[in-house]
Amino acid sequence: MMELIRGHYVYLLLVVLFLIGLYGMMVKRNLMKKIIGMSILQSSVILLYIASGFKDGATVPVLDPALGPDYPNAYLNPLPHCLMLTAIVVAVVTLGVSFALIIDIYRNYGTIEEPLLLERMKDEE
Amino acid sequence: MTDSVLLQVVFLPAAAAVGMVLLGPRAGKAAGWVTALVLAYTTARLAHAGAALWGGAPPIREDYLVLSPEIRLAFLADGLSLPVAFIANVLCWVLSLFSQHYIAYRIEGIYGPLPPRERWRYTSRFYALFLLFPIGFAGVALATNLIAMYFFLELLTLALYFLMAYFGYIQRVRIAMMCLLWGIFSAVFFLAGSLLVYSQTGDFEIVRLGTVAGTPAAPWIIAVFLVGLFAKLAVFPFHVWMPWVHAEHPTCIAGLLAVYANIAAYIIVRALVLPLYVDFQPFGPPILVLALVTMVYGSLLTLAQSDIKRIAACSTISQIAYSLLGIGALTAVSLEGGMFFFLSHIMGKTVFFSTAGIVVYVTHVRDVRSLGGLAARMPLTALLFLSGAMMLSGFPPFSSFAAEWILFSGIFERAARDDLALAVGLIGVAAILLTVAYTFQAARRVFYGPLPAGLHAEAVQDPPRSMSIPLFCLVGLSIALGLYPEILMGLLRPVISGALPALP
Amino acid sequence: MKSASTSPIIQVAIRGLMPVIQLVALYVFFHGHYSPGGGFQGGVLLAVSVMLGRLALGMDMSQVVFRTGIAVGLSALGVLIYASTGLAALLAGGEFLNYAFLPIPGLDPPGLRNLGILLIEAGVTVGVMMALIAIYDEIVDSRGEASATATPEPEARRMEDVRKPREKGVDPGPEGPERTPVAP
Amino acid sequence: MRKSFHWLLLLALGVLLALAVCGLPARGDLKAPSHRAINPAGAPVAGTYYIRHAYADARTPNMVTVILADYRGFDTLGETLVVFTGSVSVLFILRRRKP
Amino acid sequence: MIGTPIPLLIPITYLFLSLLVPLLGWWRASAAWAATFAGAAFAAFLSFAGLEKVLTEGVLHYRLGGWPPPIGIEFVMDPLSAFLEVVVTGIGFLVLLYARRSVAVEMPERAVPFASLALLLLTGLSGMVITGDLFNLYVFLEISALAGYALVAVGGRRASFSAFRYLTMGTVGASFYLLGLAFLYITQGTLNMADMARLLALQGYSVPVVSGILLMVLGASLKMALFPMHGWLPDAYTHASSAATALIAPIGTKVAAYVMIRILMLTGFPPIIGWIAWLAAAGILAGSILAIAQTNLKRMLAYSSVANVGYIALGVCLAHPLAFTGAVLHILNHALMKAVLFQAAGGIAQKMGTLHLFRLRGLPARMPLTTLAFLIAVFSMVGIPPTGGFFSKIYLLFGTIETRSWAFLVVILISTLLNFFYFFRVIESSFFRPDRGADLKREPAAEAGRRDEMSLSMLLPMLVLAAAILAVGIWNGPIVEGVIARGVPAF
Amino acid sequence: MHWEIELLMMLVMITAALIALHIRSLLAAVVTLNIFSFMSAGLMVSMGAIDVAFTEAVVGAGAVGIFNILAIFCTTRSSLD
Repeated sequence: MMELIRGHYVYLLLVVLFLIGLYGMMVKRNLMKKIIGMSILQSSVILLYIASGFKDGATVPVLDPALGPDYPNAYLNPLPHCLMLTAIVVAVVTLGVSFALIIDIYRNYGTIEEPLLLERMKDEE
Repeated sequence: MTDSVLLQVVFLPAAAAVGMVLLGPRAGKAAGWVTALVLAYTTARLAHAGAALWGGAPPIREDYLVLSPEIRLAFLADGLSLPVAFIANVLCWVLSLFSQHYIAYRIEGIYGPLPPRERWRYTSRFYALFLLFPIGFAGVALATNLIAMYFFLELLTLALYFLMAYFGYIQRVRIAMMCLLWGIFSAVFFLAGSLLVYSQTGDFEIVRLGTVAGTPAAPWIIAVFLVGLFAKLAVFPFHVWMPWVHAEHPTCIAGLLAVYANIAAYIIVRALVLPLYVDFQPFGPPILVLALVTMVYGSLLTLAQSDIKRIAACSTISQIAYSLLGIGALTAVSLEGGMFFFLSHIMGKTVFFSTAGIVVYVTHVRDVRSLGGLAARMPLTALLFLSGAMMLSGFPPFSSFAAEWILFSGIFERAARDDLALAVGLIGVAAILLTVAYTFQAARRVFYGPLPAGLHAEAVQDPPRSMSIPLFCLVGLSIALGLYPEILMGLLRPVISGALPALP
Repeated sequence: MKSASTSPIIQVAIRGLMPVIQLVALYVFFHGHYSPGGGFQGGVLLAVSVMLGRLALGMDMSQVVFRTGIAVGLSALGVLIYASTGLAALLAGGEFLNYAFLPIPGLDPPGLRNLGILLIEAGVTVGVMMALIAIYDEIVDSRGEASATATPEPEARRMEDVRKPREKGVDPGPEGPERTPVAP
Repeated sequence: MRKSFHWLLLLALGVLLALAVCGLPARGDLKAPSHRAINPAGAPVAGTYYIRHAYADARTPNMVTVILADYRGFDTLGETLVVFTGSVSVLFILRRRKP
Repeated sequence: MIGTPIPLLIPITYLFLSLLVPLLGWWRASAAWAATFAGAAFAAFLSFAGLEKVLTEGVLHYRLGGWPPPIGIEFVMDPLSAFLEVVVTGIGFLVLLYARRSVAVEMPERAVPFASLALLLLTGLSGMVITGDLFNLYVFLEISALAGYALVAVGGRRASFSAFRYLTMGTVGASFYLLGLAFLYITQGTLNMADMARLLALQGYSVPVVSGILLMVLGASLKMALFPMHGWLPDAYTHASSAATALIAPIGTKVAAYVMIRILMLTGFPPIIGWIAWLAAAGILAGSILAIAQTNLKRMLAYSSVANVGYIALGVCLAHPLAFTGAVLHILNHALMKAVLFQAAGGIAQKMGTLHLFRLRGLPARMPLTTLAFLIAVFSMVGIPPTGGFFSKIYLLFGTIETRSWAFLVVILISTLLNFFYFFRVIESSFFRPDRGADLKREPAAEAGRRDEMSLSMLLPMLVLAAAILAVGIWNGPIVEGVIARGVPAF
Repeated sequence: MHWEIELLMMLVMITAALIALHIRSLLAAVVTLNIFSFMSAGLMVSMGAIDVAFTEAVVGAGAVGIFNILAIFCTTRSSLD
C-alpha cells in the first residue's frame, strides 16, 4: 500500500486537480471562472505527462559531455517534455481565443454570468 | 422480349413527369393529353403482353439495375402481376382523361381565378404528380425484389401526399400529413419485414422467400408484414386514416386511392401467401374475423354518412375487406377470387367515385341531402352512377359478380372443414346486402326525387364527353370480365393454384 | 490602455525593463540548442516586452507600432519561414522537414540539421511574437472601441429607465437611473 | 438535481481515473514501457532512441530542442500554426471595422 | 526511398494557403479568394489521386523529416483515410465556393480572415484524417477546433456565447483525449498508431489501457456531439453564419467520428463499444425527438445531426463488417446531405429573411432550384431508395440483423418515422401553408412570388452536392465494394 | 528524496486551484492562478522538465497574466460565484 502511494501519489493528486478543473467548468457560472477551471484541467494533464517522463536518479535531458549519450537511463525521457511544450502552447492560445469570446459576449450582453446571460437572451426573443 | 416492355411501362410515365416538371406552365395545356397518350401506350403494351401470356407465352422477366448485391431492380410479369399492372394502368388512363376538367375546376376552387400561366403551372404539376401513380402501381405489381417494392410503395405515399396537399379539400394539408405518416408507418413495417427476410435468406428477392418456409422465423416475418400491409389496407384497427383521406382528396384521384390501399392485398398474396403458404395457415382465421369486422363496420359506417365523398370512403373500407376475406380463407379458389375481386372492386370504385366527382363538379354540392332528381337532367351520369353501384355490389353482368361468386365458392370450400369459415362466409354474403343498401340509397337520394331549389337548374347537365366516355369504357371492361371471367382467371390460375403446395 | 500610465515610476521601470527582456529573449532563442529555451519561449518573451511597453506607455509611445492586420501578416510570415524550410527540403529531394536535404552547401547532415533547427526556431519566434502581439492589439482595440461607443445595452436600458417614469408623470427621483431594470 | 448529477459524474470519473492511475507503472520506474529501448513488438522506443541519437543527428545537446524541431518537427509546425490560428481567430471575432 | 508525397501535400496545401491568404488579403480580397479556391481544388484533386493510388498500389506512407515511424511522425493513407480525405476535401472545396458570396453578404469586412480560418479548419481536418501519429492527431485536432470556435463565433448576436460553450466543451474533449493518450503512452511507450495497435494486440487490455481508450473515445464523442455530450452543437450551428455552418456541420463532426473509428480500430474494438452503441441509439432517438420540437430550421438540422452522428457511432460499435460499411457510407452521405441542407438554409435565410419553420410559405416558387436540392437531401435524410441515405441506413440495418441486435433495428426504423415527420413539416410549411381550421380560402396567387434564387456561385455547389447524393445512391455498389470494403477491419 | 517538496507544491497547487475557483474577486482569482502556474513550473523543474518549466513560467507569468488582466479590465472584476 505504502509502495503504491509512494509511486503514485503524484498521479493521484493530479487526478484530484483534473477533477477540480472539471468541477470549475461544470459548476461555476462565471465565464472567467470556467476558463480558470479549463486552465487547471489542462495543467493537470500536462503535469501527468511530465511525471511520466521522470526516471529515478536521472538528469535533465541535455547532453552531459561527461556522461555521453550511451546510458539512456541517465537522462529523463525527453519525449513527454517535447509533447507538453506543444500542449502548453495550445492551452495558451485556447485561452486567448476564449478571452476574445468573453469580451465579445460582454460587449453584446454586458455580463459574463451565465444565468444573467441566459436571462437576457430570453428577454431578447 | 427485346424491347423491354416493362421498363417502358414504368419509366415512360417517369420521363413524361420529368418533362412536365421541367417545362412547367408551358406544358400545362397539353399535360392531360400527354398523360393520357402515354398511359394509353403503356396500357396497350401491357394488353399486348397479357394477350401473349394468355396465349401461352412464358412470363416476362427483365433485369435492370444492380444497386448492391442484395438490391436489384428487376421486373416480372406473370399471370398475377400482369393483370394487376394492366388494370391499374387502365384506371390511371381513364382518370387522366377524367381529371382534365375536374382539376381545372379544383384549381379554381382552391386558388381562385388565376392568370392562365399560373393555372397551367398547377395543371402540369398535377399531372406530373399524377404520373407517379402508374409508375408506383406498375412498380409494386411487377417488382421482384422487396426493396424495389418498398421504393415504389414510398413513391406512391409521397405522390399521394403532394397531390393531396396541393389539390385536396378543406383540411388537405393536415390530412395529407396524416396520410403520409400512416403510409410511412406501413412502409417502415414493410421494410422491417424485408429486413427480417434478409436476415434469414441473405437476399431480398421475393422468390427466395420460399426458403424461409417452415423455419421458426416465418410467422414473425408474416406478422410484421401483415401489420404494415393492414395499415395500408385500412383494416379495422388501422382504418382511421381512410375516411379522412377520402373526404379531403380531389375526387379525380379517388380511383387511384382505392388502388393505393388495395394493392396491399396483392402484396400479401404475392409475397406472403404464395411463398409461405403453409406458414400462413395460422393467420387465416384471424384475418377472416378481422375482414368480417371491417366489412360490417365499414358498411354500417357508410350508411350513416351524408357526404357523398365520405360514402365512397367508408365503402372502400368495407370493400377491401372482401379481398381480405378471400386471402383469409386460404384456398386456391378463394385467393383467385380475392384477387379478382380486388381488380373488380377498383374498377367499380373508380366508376362510382368518379361519377360522384361529376356530380360535385356539376353541382358544386357535396351533401347528399341537398341533392336529388338529377337523373332527369343528367341521364348519362345517372346511368354511370347506377353501373358503379352495381359494380360495387356485385350485380350479374359486372365482373364483381363473378368475382364474388368465385370468392365465396372458395370460402365455402373451406367451410366444409371449418365452421368459422362457414359463419364468416354466411355473414359475408349477408353483408353484400348492406353494400346494395348503401350504394342504391345514395343513388336514390342523388338522382331521384324532386330537384332541390338551391341548384342552378340550367347549369346541371351531363358533363363533357371526355369525362364520361372513359368511364363507360371501364364499365365495358367490367362487363366483359364479368361475362367471360376466364380472361382473368386463365391468367391467375397457373400462378396461384399452380404454386400452392398441398397442405400437410 | 491606449493612454499612458500616469505614474512616472512605472514608466521608468518599464523603459528600463523592456530592453532587458528583449535581450534575454534573444539569448533564450539563440541558446536554445544548448540550454532550455528556443523559438517559442523567445517569441513569447519578445511579445511580452512589447506588450508591457504598450500596457505601461500606451500604444503610441511604445517603440514597436504596427497596425493589427500587419501583425497577423507578420505572424503568417513567421510560420511561412518554418513551412518553407520544410518545403525547401522537399523540393531538394528529401522529405518535408528533412533538414539534411536543405540546399546549403558545405555542411554535413548533422550540421545541416543544426542549421535547419535554427531556421525554423527563427520562424517560430517571429510567428509566436507577432501572433501574441496581434491578439493583444485586437483585444485592446476592441476595448477602446467599446468604450467609445459604450456597451450598447446598458445605455439603452438607462435611457428607458429615465423615460418611463417621466411618461407617467412621476419624478424619477435621485435613484431612478440607477435601478436595474432586469428583475433578479 | 442538476448539482447532484454533476457530483455523481465527477465521482464516477474520479473513481475511474484513480483506478486507471493506480494501474500505471510507478513514477520514476526505470522499467516502465516508455523508458525501454525496444518494445515487445520489436520496434525502438522513441524516448530512448532520442537520448541515444539526438546529438549525433543534429549536433545539438538539448534533446528537447532536437525532438521539437527535428524528429517531431511537424508537431511544432502544427503548434506554430495553432498560434497563428489564434491570432486570426481573435482578429475574426473582434473585428468591427473595415479591414 | 521517399514515397509519393500525396499524403503530405493535402494538408500542406491548405497550410500554405491559409498563411498566404492574409498576406494576399492586404493586396486584394479577390486574390485571397482565388488562392483559396485554387488551393482547395488542388487538395481535392490530390485526394482523389491519392484514393486512386491507394486502391491500385496499397497503403501510402509518408515519413516526415525522413524519420522512420516510431521515431518520427508518419502520414498514412489507407483506403479508409483516403476515402475520408476525399469527403473532407471535396465537400470543403464545394462549400468554399458557396462561402465566398455568402460571406460577402453576411460579413463583408471579415472575408479574408474567414478564408484563412476556413483553410486552417481544413488543414486540421485533413491532417486528422491522414496522420498516423496519435499526438500529431491532437495537434491537428486543436488547429481545426480553434478555427471552428472562431468560425462559429461570428454570426448572430448570440454566436459568441454559443462559440464559448463550444470552446469549453471542445477543450474538455481535447483534454480527455490527451489524458487518455497519456495512459496509453505510459503503458505502451509509443505514439505511433500502427505500433500502438501491434502492442495492444500483443499485450491485451489492462485497466489503464481500457480507461485510456474510454477517455479518448469520450473526447472524440464530445467533438462529434454524441448524444449526452451534444449540448454545444445546436446553439453553435443555429447562431453561426451560414457559410461557417455549411463548412463545419458536414465535415467537422464526421472527422471527429472518424477519429473515434480510428481509435476503436487500432485498439481492436475493446469491450466498451457495447455502452457506446447504447448511447448512440439513445442519441438517435433523442436527436430525432428534439428535432421535432424545434421551430428554427437550422436548429432542427442541428438536432438531426445529433441523431445522424448516432447512426455512425452505432454502425461502428456493432462491430460487424456490414454495419461498419454502413457507418462509413453514412459519413459520406450525411456530409453531403448536411452540406446541401445547410447551404439551402443559408440561402433561405438570405432570401426569405427567416428560418422560422412556419414562415417559409412560397419557398418553391421563389427558389425552385434550392427547393429541389433541399428535397433531394430530405429524401436522402429520411431514406427513400434511390438516394444515398437509404443505402447507408440499409447497411446499418443489415449490421443490426447480422449481430441480432433487434433493439437497434427498431430504433433505426422508429427514427426513420420521426425523420419523416420533422422533415415533412418543413415541406408542408414551405409548399403548403398549414391551414388552421376551416377555409377553402382564396389565396390569390400567393405562390406567384417572383423568382429570387441565390446567386449562381452559391447555387451551383449546392446542386452539385445534391446530384452527388443521387449519384452515391445509384453507384453505391462500386463505392462500397471498391473503396469502403477495403477499409473494413477484420472483426 | 525531495518528495516532501513536491508534495508541498502539489498541495499548494490544489489549494490555489480551489481558491481561484471560489474567490469572488476575479482579479484575486487570476493572481491565485498565477501562483498555481508558478507552482506547476516549480513542480516541472523538480521533475526535471526544465524546458517545459521555463515555458510555463514565461507563458504563465507573461502572456497569460497579461491576457488575463486585460480580459478582466475589458469585462468585469467580480463574479457571482
